[in-house]
Amino acid sequence: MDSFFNEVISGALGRYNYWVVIFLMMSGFYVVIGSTNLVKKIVGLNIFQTSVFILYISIGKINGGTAPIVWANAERYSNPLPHVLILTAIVVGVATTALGLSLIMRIKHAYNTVEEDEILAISLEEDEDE
Amino acid sequence: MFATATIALLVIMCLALVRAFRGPKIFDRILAVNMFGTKTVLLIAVYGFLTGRPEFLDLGIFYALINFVGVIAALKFIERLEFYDEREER
Amino acid sequence: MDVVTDLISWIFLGLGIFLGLTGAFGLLRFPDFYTRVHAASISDTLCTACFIFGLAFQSGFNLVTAKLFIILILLWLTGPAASHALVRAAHTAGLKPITENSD
Amino acid sequence: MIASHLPALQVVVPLLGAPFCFLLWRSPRLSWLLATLISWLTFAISIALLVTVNNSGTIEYAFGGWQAPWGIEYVVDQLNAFVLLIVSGIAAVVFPYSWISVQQEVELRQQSLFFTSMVLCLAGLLGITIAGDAFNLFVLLEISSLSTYTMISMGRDRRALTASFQYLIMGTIGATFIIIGVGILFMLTGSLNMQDLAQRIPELDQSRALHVAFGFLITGIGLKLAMFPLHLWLPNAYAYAPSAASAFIASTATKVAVYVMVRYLFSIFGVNFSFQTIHIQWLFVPVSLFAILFTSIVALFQRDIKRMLAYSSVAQIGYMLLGIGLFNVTGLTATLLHLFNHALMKGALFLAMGAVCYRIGNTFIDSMQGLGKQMPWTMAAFVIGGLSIVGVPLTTGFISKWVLIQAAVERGWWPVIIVIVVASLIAMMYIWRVIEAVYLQSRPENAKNVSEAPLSLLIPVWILALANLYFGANATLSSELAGNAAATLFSGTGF
Amino acid sequence: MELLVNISLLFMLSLTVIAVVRLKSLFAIVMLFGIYSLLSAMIFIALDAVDVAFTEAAVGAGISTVLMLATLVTTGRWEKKSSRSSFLPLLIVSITGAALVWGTLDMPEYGNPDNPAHHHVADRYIEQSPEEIGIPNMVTSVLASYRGFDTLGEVIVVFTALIGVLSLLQVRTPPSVAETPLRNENRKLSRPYPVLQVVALVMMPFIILFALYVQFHGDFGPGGGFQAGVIFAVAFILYTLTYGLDDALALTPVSVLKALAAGGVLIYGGTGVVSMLLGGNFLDYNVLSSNPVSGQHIGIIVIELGVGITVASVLICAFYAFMTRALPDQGQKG
Repeated sequence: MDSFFNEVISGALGRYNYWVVIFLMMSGFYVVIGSTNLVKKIVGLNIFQTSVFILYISIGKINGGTAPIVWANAERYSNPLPHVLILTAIVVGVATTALGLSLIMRIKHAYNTVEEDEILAISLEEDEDE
Repeated sequence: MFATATIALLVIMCLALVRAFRGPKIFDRILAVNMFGTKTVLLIAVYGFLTGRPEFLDLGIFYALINFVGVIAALKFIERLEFYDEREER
Repeated sequence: MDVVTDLISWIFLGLGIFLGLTGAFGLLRFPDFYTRVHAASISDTLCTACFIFGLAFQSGFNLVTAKLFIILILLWLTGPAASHALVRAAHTAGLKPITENSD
Repeated sequence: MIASHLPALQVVVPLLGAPFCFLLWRSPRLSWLLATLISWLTFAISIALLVTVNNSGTIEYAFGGWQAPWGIEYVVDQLNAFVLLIVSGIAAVVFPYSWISVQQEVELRQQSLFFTSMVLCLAGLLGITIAGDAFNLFVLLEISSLSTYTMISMGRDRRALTASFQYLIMGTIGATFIIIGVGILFMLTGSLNMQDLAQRIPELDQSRALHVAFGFLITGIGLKLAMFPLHLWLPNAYAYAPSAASAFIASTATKVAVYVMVRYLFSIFGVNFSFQTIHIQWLFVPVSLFAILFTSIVALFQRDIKRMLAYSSVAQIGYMLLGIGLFNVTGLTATLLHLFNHALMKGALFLAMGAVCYRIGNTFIDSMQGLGKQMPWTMAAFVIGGLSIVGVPLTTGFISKWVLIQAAVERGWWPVIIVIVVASLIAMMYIWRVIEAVYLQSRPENAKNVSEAPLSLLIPVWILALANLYFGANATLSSELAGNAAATLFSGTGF
Repeated sequence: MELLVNISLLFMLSLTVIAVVRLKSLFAIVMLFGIYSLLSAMIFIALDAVDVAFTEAAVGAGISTVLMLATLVTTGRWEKKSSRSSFLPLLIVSITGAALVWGTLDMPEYGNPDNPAHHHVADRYIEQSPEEIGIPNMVTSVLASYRGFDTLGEVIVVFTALIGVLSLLQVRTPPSVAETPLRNENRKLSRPYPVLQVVALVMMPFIILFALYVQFHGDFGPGGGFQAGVIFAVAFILYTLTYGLDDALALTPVSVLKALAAGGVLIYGGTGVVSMLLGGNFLDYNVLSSNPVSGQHIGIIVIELGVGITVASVLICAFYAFMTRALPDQGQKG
């Protein structure tokens, strides 16, 4: 019984980071699909992606490691590969954000609203008018 | 020594975070964000000493810069918002 | 020698922690925006200085110290400027401070 | 010397051509000329690649000279050489077409930006197809996606903006799911190279984390390829985008996504894992059968023909997934054949609609009444494409449906065959609606009289229409390519 | 201690995200997103990813937040209450989250040095890159050389975003000299912040100096082309915010920025083409010089320069486009 609990505790300690990150990811995902305001959706998308980045960097962390820049006192370095991938992914993320936000500005200009419900209603009317 | 400073900074950040959540006015939030930013800069500095690799202070410089620009941008754009709106922010 | 610098560092960091916490509590507890700015920005400036000095005594004279002082100058330059702009913007926006008569 | 660099050039030429297109922003005509030149060049390169692969087997190209798992690698085998050919071939037809169409449908200010986006999109799609590295695939996917959002948003209708936004949100969710999946794979294996992953995954097939990674990748790719319940972004995106963009995207983007799906299922996760551990066929078969029927019926009720074609695309994607789900070599051959054939027919149909839009300004079925007499050539091409969608013999659509039915017979799944036949009847109905309006009704009195579309629109339309007929009558080339690729994938020696 | 920092940062992140879900004030949400981004950057530092922290702060707390704020000016800052039920999204999210948590049970333990992720490809990067590439920052080595093509793709993505932003939003053409009287008229109406203007002016040269330092120091410490480009852009953003768009446009005309954006991509791609012509593979820097290591050095410096140029000009240009939309009447100082 004792060993079982020990296992649970060590398992949890080895994974708490992932669990919190999953919570963050899913909250961001919820904001994307659950909210109707377009700006909030974009914020949610950013939170979602940023949390995925934390997941990647957690994968790359090594206990007792240090930043992967040569250092005389280093015992071991953390894995640099996830860092590189995430650098790229961050840039991709900001590109998407910029495009999404400029679309929102145009949508506001065209529909005079940025609420998905209202836009949907207007579009439906338009579909019927045609 | 550095550990104590780190913990204190984390506490201060938490308090600023609470203010940022509670508002009630936009300006309160910006103020809280500003304070949060400066404390993050200090945290980076202290954390560098804590782990024995303080050479990453470039990051601190950069955070201070970004924080300032963020606050200025917020203020600049607020001027344009319809914010004589007396509604309390939720 | 080490003991002396450690002690000085301790004093500075301790003072910094105290000021930081004061500012944070002020930010949290004070009744309206203007008083909060007061609490936060004034203590912030000195708090930053204390932290940086405390750390600088630990690092000795090298590139790290130089960077620390760059951070200090930057925060001293931007912090008050930001607070000033913030208060000004709030004032122009018509945010009224709490006075004795209000409420 | 150039020959050894072909895999890199395939992507690098459009990738570096795009900035030049952009630099010519003062003269849209020059950027269009450059774009066309690039598309022809990439087509030539992809033919050369296909020939090389058929003669001397898989080609590998290491970027930066770093060997495979450490550096990024491009791998060309029979499967993706075939897909490269489809993508660049369609581009080589659509790019010349785009000039006149874009003149009318896109603001002058945006025209050179449009051509730049098209080149970027082409580069991204080719890159996705050729990439041998899971993360590089994501980067190129984003290049193609971002440029697609841009192209869609240039449509004249304001609904183009919302369509583009919706696609942006769903596409980014899909891409994020893909990086979550790739991240877990990396966590389990320490590698990003596809061949390397393929070697390391079989050891892990009981790991729950691997199952989760599989789920995320399939969902993410499913979002990109408009797999049935995730297809909501597609109809609006295709309907409101400028015609040239609809034609290009409709006949290439989802095909590339299907290719990525096949690559992941067969080459990376492997046949054993995907079909015998996870049993993905039990997801694909019911979903695709439902999708085929449901979206075909929805297509029946569309007034806008571009929208109708978009729904029909979702149904056609259903056929492709069905072929995968049938889980035999013939089924996979049908999928790959349909990849090729559907690109030809949707290309022809969307291009014909672009020509109609050029003359009458929209593609509503009631404004197209009696158009058969006034635009005989355009409408004839449309009919050929339509018959191909239905699957009439002597068109390409027949070939892929025939192989698909064969595959179902091999499995003995008779209900599948019934669904295919019923869906073909429904397709006949929605195509017939158009034919009836165009040929059997007369032009309304108040409608303005139009003439045949200009030759520079007509020639590309007819190239694709004739290709439909040619590959319908003589399918040896395409079925050989598809069959070889399918057999290699099934033998487990993919790559 | 590291554990404590990590846990408290994760805790603050969770709080922030909960607040974002619940708040209706978009302005507050965007400010909180800035905090979220700073916090995650802090976590990246705690997890040894200094380069990533640099970029995340630059992008999340810097560029994204500023762009979001600019968007809010046009869209208004309240989210309307939606009548839509939140059941379905909640269901989807719960299923996805549950699947992920289930998957973590078989994941290798966090931080364990024996994890497979650290022992296949990464070993070579850590052990051999200082000799093979000759620069101490392994992240830069991998980014610019081993996976250089990814980075080219990244630059192209940024460039693609510029195409999109420019096609959607137009940058205003600055008023000509003839319109100057009107401009002076406007100037009276604005509310200038003289203090900020002075501070910004004092800071500008130092920010640009810092950008150059980050650009060329990226081989040795955190930083590199992308980060430097963002810092450069931040300098101009600060200038635009304090002095107005017209002055900024006079300083950096849009046509120049566009040309630079394309030019940066071409510098990067050109390096690849040159290495091809010299007999190597695309982006093989070894052939750029007689000595492979110095060839790598030259290659990395040149491509980082390309990255920096493109990123800086794209971000500045995109910001101008956003400003044109957000503050259409505000060309004047202030």
